[in-house]
Amino acid sequence: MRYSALSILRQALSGNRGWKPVWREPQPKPHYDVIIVGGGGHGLATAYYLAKEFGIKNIAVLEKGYIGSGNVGRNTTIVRSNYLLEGNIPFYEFSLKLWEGLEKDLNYNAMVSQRGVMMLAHSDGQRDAFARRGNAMRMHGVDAELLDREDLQKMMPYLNYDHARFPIKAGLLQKRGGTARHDAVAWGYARGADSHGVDIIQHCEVTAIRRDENGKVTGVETSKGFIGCNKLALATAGHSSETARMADLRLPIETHVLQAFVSEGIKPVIDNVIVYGGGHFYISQSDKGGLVFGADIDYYSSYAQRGNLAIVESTMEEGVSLIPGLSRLRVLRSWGGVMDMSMDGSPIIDRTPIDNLYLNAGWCYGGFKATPASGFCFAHLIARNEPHHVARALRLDRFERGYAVDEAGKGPQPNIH
Amino acid sequence: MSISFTHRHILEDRMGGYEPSPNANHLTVVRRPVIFSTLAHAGHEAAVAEALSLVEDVVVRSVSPSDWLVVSQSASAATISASLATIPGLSFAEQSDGQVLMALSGPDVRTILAKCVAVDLHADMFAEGQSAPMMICRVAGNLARTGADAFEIIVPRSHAAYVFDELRDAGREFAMTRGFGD
Amino acid sequence: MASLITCPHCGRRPKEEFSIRGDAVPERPAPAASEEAWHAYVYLRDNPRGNIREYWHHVAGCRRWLVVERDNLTHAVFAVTDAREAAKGGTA
Amino acid sequence: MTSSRIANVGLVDHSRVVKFSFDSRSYKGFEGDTLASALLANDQMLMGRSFKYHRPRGPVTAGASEPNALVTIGKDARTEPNTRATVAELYSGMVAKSQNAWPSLKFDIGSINGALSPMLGAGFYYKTFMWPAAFWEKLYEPVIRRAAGLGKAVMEADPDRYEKSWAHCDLLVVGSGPAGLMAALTAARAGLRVILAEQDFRLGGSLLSETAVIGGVSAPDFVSATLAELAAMPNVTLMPRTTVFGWYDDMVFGAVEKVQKHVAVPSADKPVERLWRIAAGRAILASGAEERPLVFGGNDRPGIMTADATRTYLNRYGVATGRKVAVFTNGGSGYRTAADLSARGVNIAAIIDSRAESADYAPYGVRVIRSGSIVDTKGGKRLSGIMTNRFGYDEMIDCDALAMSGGWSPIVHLMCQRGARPVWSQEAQAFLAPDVGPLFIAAGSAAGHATMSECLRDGATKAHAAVEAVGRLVGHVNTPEVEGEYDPSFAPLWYVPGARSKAFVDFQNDVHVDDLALATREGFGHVEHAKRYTTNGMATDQGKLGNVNAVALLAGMRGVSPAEVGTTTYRPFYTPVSFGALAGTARAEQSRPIRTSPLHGWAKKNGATFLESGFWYRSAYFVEGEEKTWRESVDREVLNVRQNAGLCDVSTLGKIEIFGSDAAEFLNRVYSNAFLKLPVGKARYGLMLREDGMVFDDGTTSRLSENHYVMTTTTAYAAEVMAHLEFASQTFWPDLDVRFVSTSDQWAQMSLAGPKSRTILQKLVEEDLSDAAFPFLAAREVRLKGGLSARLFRISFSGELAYELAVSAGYGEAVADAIMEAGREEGICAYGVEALDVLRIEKGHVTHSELDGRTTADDVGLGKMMSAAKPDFIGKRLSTRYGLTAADRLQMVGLKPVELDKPLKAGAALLREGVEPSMTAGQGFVSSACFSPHIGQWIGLAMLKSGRERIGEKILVWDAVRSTEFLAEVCSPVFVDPDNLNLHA
Ligand SMILES: Cc1cc2nc3c(=O)[nH]c(=O)nc-3n(C[C@H](O)[C@H](O)[C@H](O)COP(=O)(O)OP(=O)(O)OC[C@H]3O[C@@H](n4cnc5c(N)ncnc54)[C@H](O)[C@@H]3O)c2cc1C
Ligand SMILES: NC(=O)c1ccc[n+]([C@@H]2O[C@H](COP(=O)([O-])OP(=O)(O)OC[C@H]3O[C@@H](n4cnc5c(N)ncnc54)[C@H](O)[C@@H]3O)[C@@H](O)[C@H]2O)c1
Ligand SMILES: Cc1cc2nc3c(=O)[nH]c(=O)nc-3n(C[C@H](O)[C@H](O)[C@H](O)COP(=O)(O)O)c2cc1C
Ligand SMILES: [Zn+2]
Repeated sequence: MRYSALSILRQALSGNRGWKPVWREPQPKPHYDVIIVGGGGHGLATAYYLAKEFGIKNIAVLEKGYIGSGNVGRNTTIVRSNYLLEGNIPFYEFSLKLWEGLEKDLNYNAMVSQRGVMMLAHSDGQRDAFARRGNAMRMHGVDAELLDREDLQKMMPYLNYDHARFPIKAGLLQKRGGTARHDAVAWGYARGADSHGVDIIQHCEVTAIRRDENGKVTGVETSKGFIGCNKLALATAGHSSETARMADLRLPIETHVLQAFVSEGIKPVIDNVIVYGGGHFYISQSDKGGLVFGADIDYYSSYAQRGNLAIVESTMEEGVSLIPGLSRLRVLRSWGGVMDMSMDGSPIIDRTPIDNLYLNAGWCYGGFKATPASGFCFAHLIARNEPHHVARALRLDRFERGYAVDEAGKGPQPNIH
Repeated sequence: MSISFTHRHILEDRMGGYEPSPNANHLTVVRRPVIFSTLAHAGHEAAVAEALSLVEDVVVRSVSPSDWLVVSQSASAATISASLATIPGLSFAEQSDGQVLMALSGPDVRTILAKCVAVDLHADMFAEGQSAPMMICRVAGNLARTGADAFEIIVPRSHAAYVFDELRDAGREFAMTRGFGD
Repeated sequence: MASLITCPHCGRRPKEEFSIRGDAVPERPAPAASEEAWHAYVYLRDNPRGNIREYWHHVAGCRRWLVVERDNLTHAVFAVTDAREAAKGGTA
Repeated sequence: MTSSRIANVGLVDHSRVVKFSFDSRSYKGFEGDTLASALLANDQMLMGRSFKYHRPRGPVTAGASEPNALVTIGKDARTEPNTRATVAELYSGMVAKSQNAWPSLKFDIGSINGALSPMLGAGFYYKTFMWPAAFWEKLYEPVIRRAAGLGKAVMEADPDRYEKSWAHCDLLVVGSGPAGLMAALTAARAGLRVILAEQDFRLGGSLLSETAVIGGVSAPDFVSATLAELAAMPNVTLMPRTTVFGWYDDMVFGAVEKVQKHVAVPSADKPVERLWRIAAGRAILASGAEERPLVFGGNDRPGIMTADATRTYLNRYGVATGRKVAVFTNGGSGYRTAADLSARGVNIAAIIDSRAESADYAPYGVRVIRSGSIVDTKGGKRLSGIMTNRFGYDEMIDCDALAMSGGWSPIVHLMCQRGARPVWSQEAQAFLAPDVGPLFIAAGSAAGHATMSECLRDGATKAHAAVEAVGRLVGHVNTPEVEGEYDPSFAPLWYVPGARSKAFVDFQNDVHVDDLALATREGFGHVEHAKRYTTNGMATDQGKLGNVNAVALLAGMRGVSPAEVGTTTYRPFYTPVSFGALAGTARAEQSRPIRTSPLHGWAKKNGATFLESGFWYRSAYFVEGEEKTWRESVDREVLNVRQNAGLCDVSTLGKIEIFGSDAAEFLNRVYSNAFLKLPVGKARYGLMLREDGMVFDDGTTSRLSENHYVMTTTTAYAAEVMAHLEFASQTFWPDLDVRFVSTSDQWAQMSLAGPKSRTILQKLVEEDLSDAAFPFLAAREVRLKGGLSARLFRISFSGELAYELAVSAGYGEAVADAIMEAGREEGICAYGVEALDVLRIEKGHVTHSELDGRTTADDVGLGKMMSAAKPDFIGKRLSTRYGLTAADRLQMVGLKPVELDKPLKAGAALLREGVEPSMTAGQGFVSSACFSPHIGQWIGLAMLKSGRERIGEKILVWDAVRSTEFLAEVCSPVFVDPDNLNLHA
């Protein structure tokens, strides 16, 4: 059902009784050309692009909970392409371009808001590192501006300039960066995929991967029975190691919990996305008025979508240090998401050593912004059996070959990326 | 040319010109304690612990099963170092200037310290004479109970002013005073 | 777990006193072990949901490395062992 | 304005008047009032506007779950938006303002949204605002955003203090109603360490608003007596004004105490709020039950509130919520409220009972409409009438307030925060607390008990179990007799059919029944989808009132049971908590621990400017005379070091003492270069790798005696290196005899560099410092004149003849002074880390600007430090991977702009001359740069693809973010003294 000014008016006049389900609730068929495990942003986007751009028709997305119940539905919604390394920038920029055309493409308003992402530098070294990043971005045709303290003071007078433990020295601004309405991204892709005939099957947990005598994947066991497929694509984010293990695959991934927070709704005060470099705090204001923010992971391995008080406190400490005016506002809710922290902090979109098995994982803190490109590139890989050119660096064997894409330079310790 | 160098306590600035008469709750900064880190080598832990307990004029603060801080407010560093040198399986390094010793006492001292440490300081849980390494005002230090309402804190010198300021704030509602003591 | 960890040396302590390194199961291979073994050691993780062993360092306490055995779904802790003892094959 | 206050009723102090203002108008209340009760006493029912449709609203509750009566309290930097008037303790001088209304609370333009509501249904924004595309950013989103939020934040620094504390107990009791009091008393008498936490400023829970008689005394008197006994016990801590907001792992509870939120100007000696982490052995949740609103047309008009709230305002605050109050109920609570109102002389318009019959008694003369319902209401700023319906017949009944009761939901929030979900009970028609194990249990109404005597008994019983579980003897605790209690049981009524106007489920977010229906129709019927699509339960009250109704409504729409629908996920915070409380003392300059060097005072008096370096403050440069820019100072310092001498504070370097018979072997395994044969009295530069083959840190290690070494690390990595060594020794090689201790704080360490450094130092050191006696890389203990012992190392970061002298920290300042004094005639100067950086760049020495975690030893020209002979060292094995040895890796080179006046900046990118910037054209970047006063132009170190073979090439320095672009020549990274003649002088 297409959304247009007319359809909305017509529905309004008839008590909104004519709206139809946004996606079907089909029973699984016995066999699909492609099964995508995981009804998060990436799984749904992959299905959508596979059907729409790569002409594959017989596709199912299997989701163990409700769609959007994973990280796509619980992230801090920051969308940007301000990366440093050659392996990442083109990929994230491709993603940002897709975000820019998403509403039109999906006929669904995911409220992509290019309000600008500002990363603050608090030492000369950090400023230089941001300059390096900004130049790398510009070299790749991505917008980036390096602002000085005075510029920042004009834009964001409420930051702590005079009594900061780590004073603000500069800011790297990506104006095209911003936020998107997380849930609507999942719903929009689901609606789009459904309209192209994709079966979205909720409450269907994959419990095993069936392989033939040659090791080839032939289908999956699920809570709704066996479903066969020609190709199996895993897009299970924080659960990637669990699903890969079903095919005896070990991944360069550890699972960790990241907490996020929202404050009580207030009238707009923070216009852009702000990232604090003196620690690791980031904040933006939702269109509803809540301040949405987060900081570090809890550092221990966790599959629980909840964290502990210590990180809650350190997050608020950083918040109040950066924005003293937060002090008398209140935090409404905290939650957690289960993240697939990879060994170099960068994602993996690749075939696996197992025939017919494809992998999309390792998204760490940053996979929401990647949703469109991840879906597109994964679809490309599944359909054509070769990587999309912007995702060439994101291979699974890069560690063996010594080509880690290590944005933070922290080495193979997932919880510090 | 012979030079006599003056020794300076890191909290000198914090206390300059400030000689309060102590209230019930009081923090004493011990000006020149002697402190050594002592490390037992593998296999010598028990013997070293035993030997340390016999060193005169010192108190031993536990850090780990094989590490202790040896603290004295009466003996000289040279004397203690000489005694330590006789203990087999022990290595040691002086930390007299690397660590700052503060003593807190008074009726509200536990309430004040509860703002600084996570460890339960109820007498049944942390008895007189007990000591342990722990986070104190977000800095790794050592805490010892020296009396029913008396504790000693040891924190690294570079952090001492920060910890001191935090303690001062924590003690404010109980009018805690502070001063040097020898 | 993870609010309070009972260090075998120091007792119950808040998470803030520790730093966490990650999976404690992989063992450092012999210098001459195969490329695969080294790659697996440095990069590959079982990462199961459920019972795991993890390295925690009691930074603000005894400064010992500990092996924490716990459930990463419920956050229940089963055992905390000194890593040195664990490495030497002992148990605590 | 008339008053609704009833003389001499309630627990407010009628003799102590408290003056306050609301929307600039002055009012009077009493001590013991909340803002809401005081406003109601002044007949001010209208307190806020809803989020979406800006509908006029009054309070629906008298407590923590209030969705409507949100106001802004305080002024200037103490402004607090979204404060619940129903829990805000009234104080003299309180300034409160309404919010989300313009131009005024009474007349609010935003209410026009109500008329547009058919277009603004659930999820409307996803379907619209897309045409034309460019309008979204410029028009639609700004408009949506402007409408967002409720109160306004002032965004000023907070003038008040906050702090945090730990508390420990055997038993934490959350809530001080009948169940909590009895639980605390039972456990306390048995000797347990008990904490009783209560969010209200007054302990007693629902007993404070009850008229029943307990043990022969009034409920409030029973409370006082019990509290007196508890307060006298040393093992009991009573914590009023303390909300337990979260249950975390290992029985740690987060709580926030409002220490000084009930005063206009807080005392600076105390915090305004205190965060508690309560480590409890066990806990009892005695948080009571929440009365549910009824979902009927027009159920949101000001004057409509729960029966429980009506009773609380009446009995606890002595305030009648109306002059003629109607009651709409599905159970005993409505009757009880009617009885209490009637007893205080308040007129009852009617009791509308949804049930056909019940055993409840209405007050004498009050009309009861059985099988009745309300289908609409009227009134603008306040309710003026209700449209009742019975068997299809309408009747308009005039009233100015309505007390509604839709049954009760146990407050199980805290028990559901760690994954367990509440369990639907068909019998209780409510979600009950899940079983989360024996350490945390519910008691009283939270456990599903309805009557007061059951709650009293249950509190005692549950505590009894806790006492036994910890192996203590239980003393005898009598459960007192209750007279005049009532039976609050009810018959379920989730939706009142026939609504003629919107029937609200979530008041604050204006979610009404049609929204849930639309969500269900569109496929968003899963409770979590419905929440996200309609925003039901996402407001500041987190659906405390509405969520259960929403679940039942969804169940009805989907044709399943509420059990099947289930609840949404419960999360901290039980009620919102200020950032301030959670941050505690960590704010502004104190936000992270501060470290100061033993030479801080020395640096200060020599004119240092400091900069943050991790937790440290380090001296950056020293201003002398007329110097106006930092460059002037740094240039002078650099030249002076190369010509004469300079003294720099390097105390912040990590210093690790290493002991043991296997120390040499150990060092040999953690460093990439050889360490086995380092002689006593010598220092060596070493490189540490990570296991993946990348450089981790560098520094020097000196052998002081056979089994004693001292290692220095970089300032930034001091802690990481120590942890790394401990890890390696404890887990990789537990059999090596090696021990470490950090002595970073023990030593004041200074670098004395420059051609005259030896002359200067010799004036202070007893030992012979001639090159022969104390050669390059000598490292020994020495004696200063006067007897002070020190450690002296002949090592150099600047490339000059240089020493590092370490003395006991307390003497640092005096020794530095003495060196400055001794060096005066040699022209010594103090120099800071800026000059140090220039000196090292001129010499091509690396720091973490080059060692950024992605570089190999070979990349930075230190390939020779990778011992080929050693069978093993950390990082050896993976350092030979293809990608780490590929010929096109970035390698460190020097750079000099072709034109002398071009300033080179770190972070600039490198491109081949004449090549368009593009995704693949990048050649590297400038890692470090400075103005070299020695060379007379800007120079830099750069990481360049295959750099070492490109010496002499001209390369484009492309610094787009700083808008510069110029050519530079690739050169050797060593700009000064390439043959190290100075070093060995
Ligand atoms: C708190 C938080 C904040 C974040 N902030 C940002 C941010 O600001 N910007 C940004 O770019 N990124 C952010 N991220 C990261 C981002 O959310 C994730 O990287 C991204 O959403 C992951 O991809 P996804 O949407 O496909 O994952 P998910 O939504 O997690 O999808 C995976 C799905 O797989 C399903 N699944 C798992 N196992 C099975 C199985 N066996 N059978 C069937 N289904 C299964 C899961 O139920 C889940 O729905 C954040 C993450 C968190 C947790
Ligand atoms: N459940 C029912 O059906 C029902 C109906 C009507 C009346 N009642 C009556 O209500 C009473 C219930 O007694 P009770 O002792 O169980 O509860 P209560 O309502 O008397 O007391 C609960 C207390 O817990 C406090 N509280 C809740 N959450 C808190 C938190 N997170 N932190 C700090 N404090 C918190 C509340 O402020 C309140 O004071 C009985 O008298 C009962 O008869 C029950
Ligand atoms: C960007 C964003 C904004 C949110 N805003 C709100 C909000 O205003 N109110 C609210 O109750 N929850 C809000 N949440 C949190 C959700 O209610 C929910 O906690 C989160 O999506 C995780 O789901 P879960 O708690 O069901 O596990 C928000 C979440 C996100 C990601
Ligand atoms: Zn310990």
